[in-house]
Amino acid sequence: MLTLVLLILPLIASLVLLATRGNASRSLALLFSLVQLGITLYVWNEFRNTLAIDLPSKFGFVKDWISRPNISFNIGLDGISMVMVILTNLLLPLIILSGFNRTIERPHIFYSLMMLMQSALIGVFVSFDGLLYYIFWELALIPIYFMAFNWGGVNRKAVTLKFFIYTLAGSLLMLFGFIFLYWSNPLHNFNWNDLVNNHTCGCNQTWLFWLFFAAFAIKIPIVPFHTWQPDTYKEAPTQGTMLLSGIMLKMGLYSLIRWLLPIIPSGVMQWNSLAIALCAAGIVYASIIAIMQQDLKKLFAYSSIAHVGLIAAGIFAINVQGLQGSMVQMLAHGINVVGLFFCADIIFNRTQSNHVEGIGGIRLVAPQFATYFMIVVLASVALPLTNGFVGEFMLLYGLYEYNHWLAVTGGLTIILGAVYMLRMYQKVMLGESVMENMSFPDLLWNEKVVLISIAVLIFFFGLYPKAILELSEPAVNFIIEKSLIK
Amino acid sequence: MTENILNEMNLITPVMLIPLLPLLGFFITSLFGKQLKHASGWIASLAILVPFICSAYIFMNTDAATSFEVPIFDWIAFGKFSIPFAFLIDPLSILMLLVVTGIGFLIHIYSIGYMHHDEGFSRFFSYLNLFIFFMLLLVMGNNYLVMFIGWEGVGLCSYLLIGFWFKNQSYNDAAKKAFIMNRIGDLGFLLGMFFLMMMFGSLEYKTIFSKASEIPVGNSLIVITTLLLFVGAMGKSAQIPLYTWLPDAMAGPTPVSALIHAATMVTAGIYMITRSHVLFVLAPFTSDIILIVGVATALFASIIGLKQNDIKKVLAYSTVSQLGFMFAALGVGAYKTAMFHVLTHAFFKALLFLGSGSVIHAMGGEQDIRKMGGLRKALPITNFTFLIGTLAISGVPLFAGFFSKDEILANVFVHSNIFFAVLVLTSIITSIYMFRVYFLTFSGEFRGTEEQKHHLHESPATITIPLIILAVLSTVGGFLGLPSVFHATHKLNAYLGNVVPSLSEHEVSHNFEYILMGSLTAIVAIIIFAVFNYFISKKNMPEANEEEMNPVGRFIYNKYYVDEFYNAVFVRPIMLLSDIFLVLIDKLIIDLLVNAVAWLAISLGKGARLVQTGNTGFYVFAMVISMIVLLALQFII
Amino acid sequence: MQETIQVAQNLPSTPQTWYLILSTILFSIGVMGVLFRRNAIIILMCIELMLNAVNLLLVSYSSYSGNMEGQVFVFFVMVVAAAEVAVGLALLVSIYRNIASTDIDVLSKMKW
Amino acid sequence: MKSEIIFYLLSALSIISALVVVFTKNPIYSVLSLIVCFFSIAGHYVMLNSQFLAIVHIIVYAGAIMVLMLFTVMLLNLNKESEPHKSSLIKVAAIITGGLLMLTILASLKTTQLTAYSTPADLGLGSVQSVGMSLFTEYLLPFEISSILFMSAMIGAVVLAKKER
Repeated sequence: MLTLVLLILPLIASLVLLATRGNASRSLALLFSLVQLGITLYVWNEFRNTLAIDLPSKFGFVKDWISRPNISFNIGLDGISMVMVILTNLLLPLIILSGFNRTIERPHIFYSLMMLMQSALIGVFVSFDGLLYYIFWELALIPIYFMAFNWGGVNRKAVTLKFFIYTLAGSLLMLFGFIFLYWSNPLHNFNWNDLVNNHTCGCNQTWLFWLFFAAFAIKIPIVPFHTWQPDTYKEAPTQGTMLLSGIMLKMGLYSLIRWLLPIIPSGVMQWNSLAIALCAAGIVYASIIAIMQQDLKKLFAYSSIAHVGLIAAGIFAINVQGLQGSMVQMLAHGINVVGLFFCADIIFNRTQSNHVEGIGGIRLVAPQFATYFMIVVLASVALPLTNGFVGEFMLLYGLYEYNHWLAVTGGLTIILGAVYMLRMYQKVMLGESVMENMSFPDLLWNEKVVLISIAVLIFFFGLYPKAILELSEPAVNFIIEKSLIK
Repeated sequence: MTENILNEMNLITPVMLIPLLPLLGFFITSLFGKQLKHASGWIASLAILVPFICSAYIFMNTDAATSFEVPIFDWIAFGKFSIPFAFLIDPLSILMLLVVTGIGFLIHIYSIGYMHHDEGFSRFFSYLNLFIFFMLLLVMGNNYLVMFIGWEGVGLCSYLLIGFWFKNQSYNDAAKKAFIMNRIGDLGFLLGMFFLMMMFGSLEYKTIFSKASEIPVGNSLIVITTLLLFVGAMGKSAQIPLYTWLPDAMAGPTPVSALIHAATMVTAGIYMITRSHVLFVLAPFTSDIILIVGVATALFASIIGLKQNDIKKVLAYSTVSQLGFMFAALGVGAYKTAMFHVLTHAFFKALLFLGSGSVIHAMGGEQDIRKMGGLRKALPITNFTFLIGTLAISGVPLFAGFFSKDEILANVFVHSNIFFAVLVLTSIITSIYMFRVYFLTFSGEFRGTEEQKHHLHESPATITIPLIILAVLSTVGGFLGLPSVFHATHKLNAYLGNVVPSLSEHEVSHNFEYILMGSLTAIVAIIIFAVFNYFISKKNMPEANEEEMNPVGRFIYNKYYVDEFYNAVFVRPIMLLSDIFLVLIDKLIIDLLVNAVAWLAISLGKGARLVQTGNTGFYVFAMVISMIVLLALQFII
Repeated sequence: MQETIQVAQNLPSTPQTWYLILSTILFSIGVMGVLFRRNAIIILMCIELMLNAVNLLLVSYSSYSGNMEGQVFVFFVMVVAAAEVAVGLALLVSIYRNIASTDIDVLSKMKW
Repeated sequence: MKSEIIFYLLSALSIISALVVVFTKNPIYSVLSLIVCFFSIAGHYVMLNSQFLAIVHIIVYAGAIMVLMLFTVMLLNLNKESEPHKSSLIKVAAIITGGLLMLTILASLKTTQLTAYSTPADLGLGSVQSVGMSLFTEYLLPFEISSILFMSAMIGAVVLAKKER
């Protein structure tokens, strides 16, 4: 039932918000998201105190929905879902708060869409029925499309269309995959447990893998499926970008763990070396592009590609450290990337520019901002004691166990990451300002709250990754056990 | 036994205080820097003094056999791995604690005077405290990952402090370069840790070292592991090929150069290898590599030092060169000797840097030794202490550097004559450039502007007192490790004996020792005279600009063009690659493919559009024919 | 052709197959007319013809199976046909007013 | 036998008149022959014991629809001269297509399951009474809804045919 509450509350919020106007919308949205966060923390606590065997009865909620084809409304929580739900509900108040002190036209619709998005995202993370999951997966696309389309930048129309079609094409392949699984499953349903326990024959898994992989690879995105991303991140409104990069692309990574590894294990066994190679190449590729990027948001987009490439590679290594590392790193990356895009937004808000070469010297006038920006940058270059390090360390070790050379390739990210991040920080924040008469007021109250929260989260999860690791360990072990069965 | 345990229990509080106070100092000075103003300097110093006292207390209450762990909390646990956040206290870490907090405290005091007029006063001290915190983690950790936290953390502080004056983009470039070069080493370290985890299933020193005894000497995995760890050490301790960041790092304020880039951080690599000597002993091949790299670095860096005119640059290359000495010692298995040199080097190099800082302070920021001269009169204390430092680094008997360097030379001699010869040559070059600096700075006529001359003054007590203390230490520090020829106990070796047992340290004959000491002393004496004669009596000056140099001189002056080489081979290609990737692959190939799909859909639509003629008759025909076909289908199928 | 048994007097003894054939022929003639002619009114008439062919079939089935529903259905078809003709002719009149023609080939605006 | 002859006659009449509708060039003739066709179909209805439907058919089709058609033809002053012609190729194609359609439908109908009775059953189904009973009980709702359809068609026709503005 608790899971259902988590799923429904944002939906109610979304409807309620439609009735509000002006500043009330965002305050209400913040309130709702905080309530949701509170419930999440309560659930987290309950979850920790529940034995693994009691999880389905305590957090599961199953109801028959459609009899032919056999689709049930089957939601539940396991460790992996719990982490993703925490990520979603932790970030959303921050994302909403980051919009305070900014003018957003028609805020009631904007925030309503955001809440709808939250509901859909949680739906993706808690669904244990394949088609239900698919419905939420697609539902999540709709609000973000409208957000990008109506509140985006100059070039938004072409870019959002590209984004939409790109991701939709991927999902369609996944739908075919699900339909095939439905028929090959002797019980003829989409139930996750049944799909996990009734693998379709290896010959089919060979090509089924690619149907699912394509859908997830586009969403994550893994090079070479990534070209929608930098443009979309640049054109979407900042909060949309935060949602996209912070939470939505985690959908792809989460789905790799939930719907690819245990369901198509021999397909994964067959192709995962190729997938990892693709990810590892993508890490280096995206990092190198990021070095010369001139647009702040695009730079962060490419850095994000590199980071999630590492996460995906760690997942495909299919070992405890890789998967556990991916759990930590998904959370860490979500927090860090929201911080980065928020910093880019603060800069844009004051200078009307996101061009790396054209700013400079901000640290002179806004030392507080500079400090927080530095913390976020350090977290994203994986400095120890920040959240970025733990995940990256474990992922690289997972990758290393799979193949030493791939770990070296993936490890280049810690060098290249430092190169592009520090270059960016130096050009934007340090030195003398190149803009004339730049007025750059230091942080406003909401910005301060958001950045302090992010900094606290960065150090909390850097010092105490066990909070996440102990949540997901049993579920991860179960996935690995199922994935390695022939 | 019970007494011992009781003792350890009593020590836990000071052990906890040691890293905690600098961290607290960091928070206080960074959060309340504006309100505290100059008080933050004293608070920060206090935050180091107390840990120093704690370290001393621990030192007093333990003996050479001490080795205990202080667990703090469980940090990372996954699968069968569990990496705790815990401290290890044994003679090696106590020694490093004393060095870090002791010299750190002196440099904090010094900085109060040196940074007095800087607007970033509090910020400076907060960074310094943070640095000390990370450095303490580095030396106190009981496993490689905690060491790695400190390892990266000091790299961060180094970055922050090199780029302390962030308005100047060339300083920021230097900071960035230092961080990135360190990161290259860190990747090696990280991979080395992965090998350790795979081989031993743990990162704790205790487990690894006890299990390592089962591994045969020369095991290829151990060789790879130690090589990777050495790559990490290379980055941090500025060895060829990753040394170029250290001279550039002199962009930071001088106390930073003294603390980070001479006394503490750069010796982290030596500490790490000494700490893991159990592994390195198992990998003779790695040891040979370390020896070669160390000797080569020592020689090449000292030659560059001959031609530099920036007082801090000379000291920087001298640091690189001295680090090379230490690595040479590590390479021949003389780990304790390397630690001995770390200790004495920390004293005299910190002294030299602080002395140069005092000079720069007096000269109003001027760092070019060609524009100094005759400062002896204006800066008597600085002059005297700097002279002691110079004597110590040159290896004049009775000064600290003499004993440690002599020990290294003797150890290398046992191992290989050629490397011994090179190191002797290096040590001669060292004395040449050091006295060159000393004479050009303090002797002869003043060559600066009138304004500077008017401004010349001895530095305040906060600066001179640390200088005096360090001078004393540079003088007597060597007596900690008297060689056996003097029939005294080698106190340091005895102290470290339990952590780093003597493995391959062969004793050289006493006769050889006498010859070595005697001849080196004689050579140094000759050099002092020759350099004095050349620069002061004959008033020869270093060339004013590059054009006047001969080709060899120019080659050396430009540091063998290594920076340019790296730029051409690594930096530019990556930038080019970045553009190629973006423009060619991302925009052209991938987007072309994506657009090709879109184009296909559009052209299909264009084709299908032709069917839509608008002619009703045609539509009806189409409809009827389709009906016929549908009806006919049942006969076909 | 087999002689059928008469159930009641004065009732047609024609086999139902004939009605099938007849209505098919009528329907096809209607279709042919739609294809053949360009005058919209004639086409409308041909459509009526097709509807009647279907009606005939329905009535025949209704009669031969003794089921009421076919006839009711025919009744509703007539309703629809009447409405269709009324609206269709009104459309034609207004089109004629605009282009002075009822030629459907002239009305080819609905295309790309 | 008598009924067979009547069937043949009526069928011939309806087919011929239908063909005239299609092939005559004068729209007036088309209309008139369609009326003839409808009358013959009404005859078929009588043959099938559906007297009520036959009457309604005549009233609706011959009485209302065809008069409407005739009015329109006359109103628009359509005659043989103004009649548009298709090219002969299309005419041939139309005839062939129509023939093909007939063939395929007939072929499909060959497999149809015929009804239980081999002759039309006279159960009084076609009487006014039984149709009325059926319409006003079982099919009351559709019947009433059809009146709404009529009304909307009427309004639509008036709106469309009205002069603009």
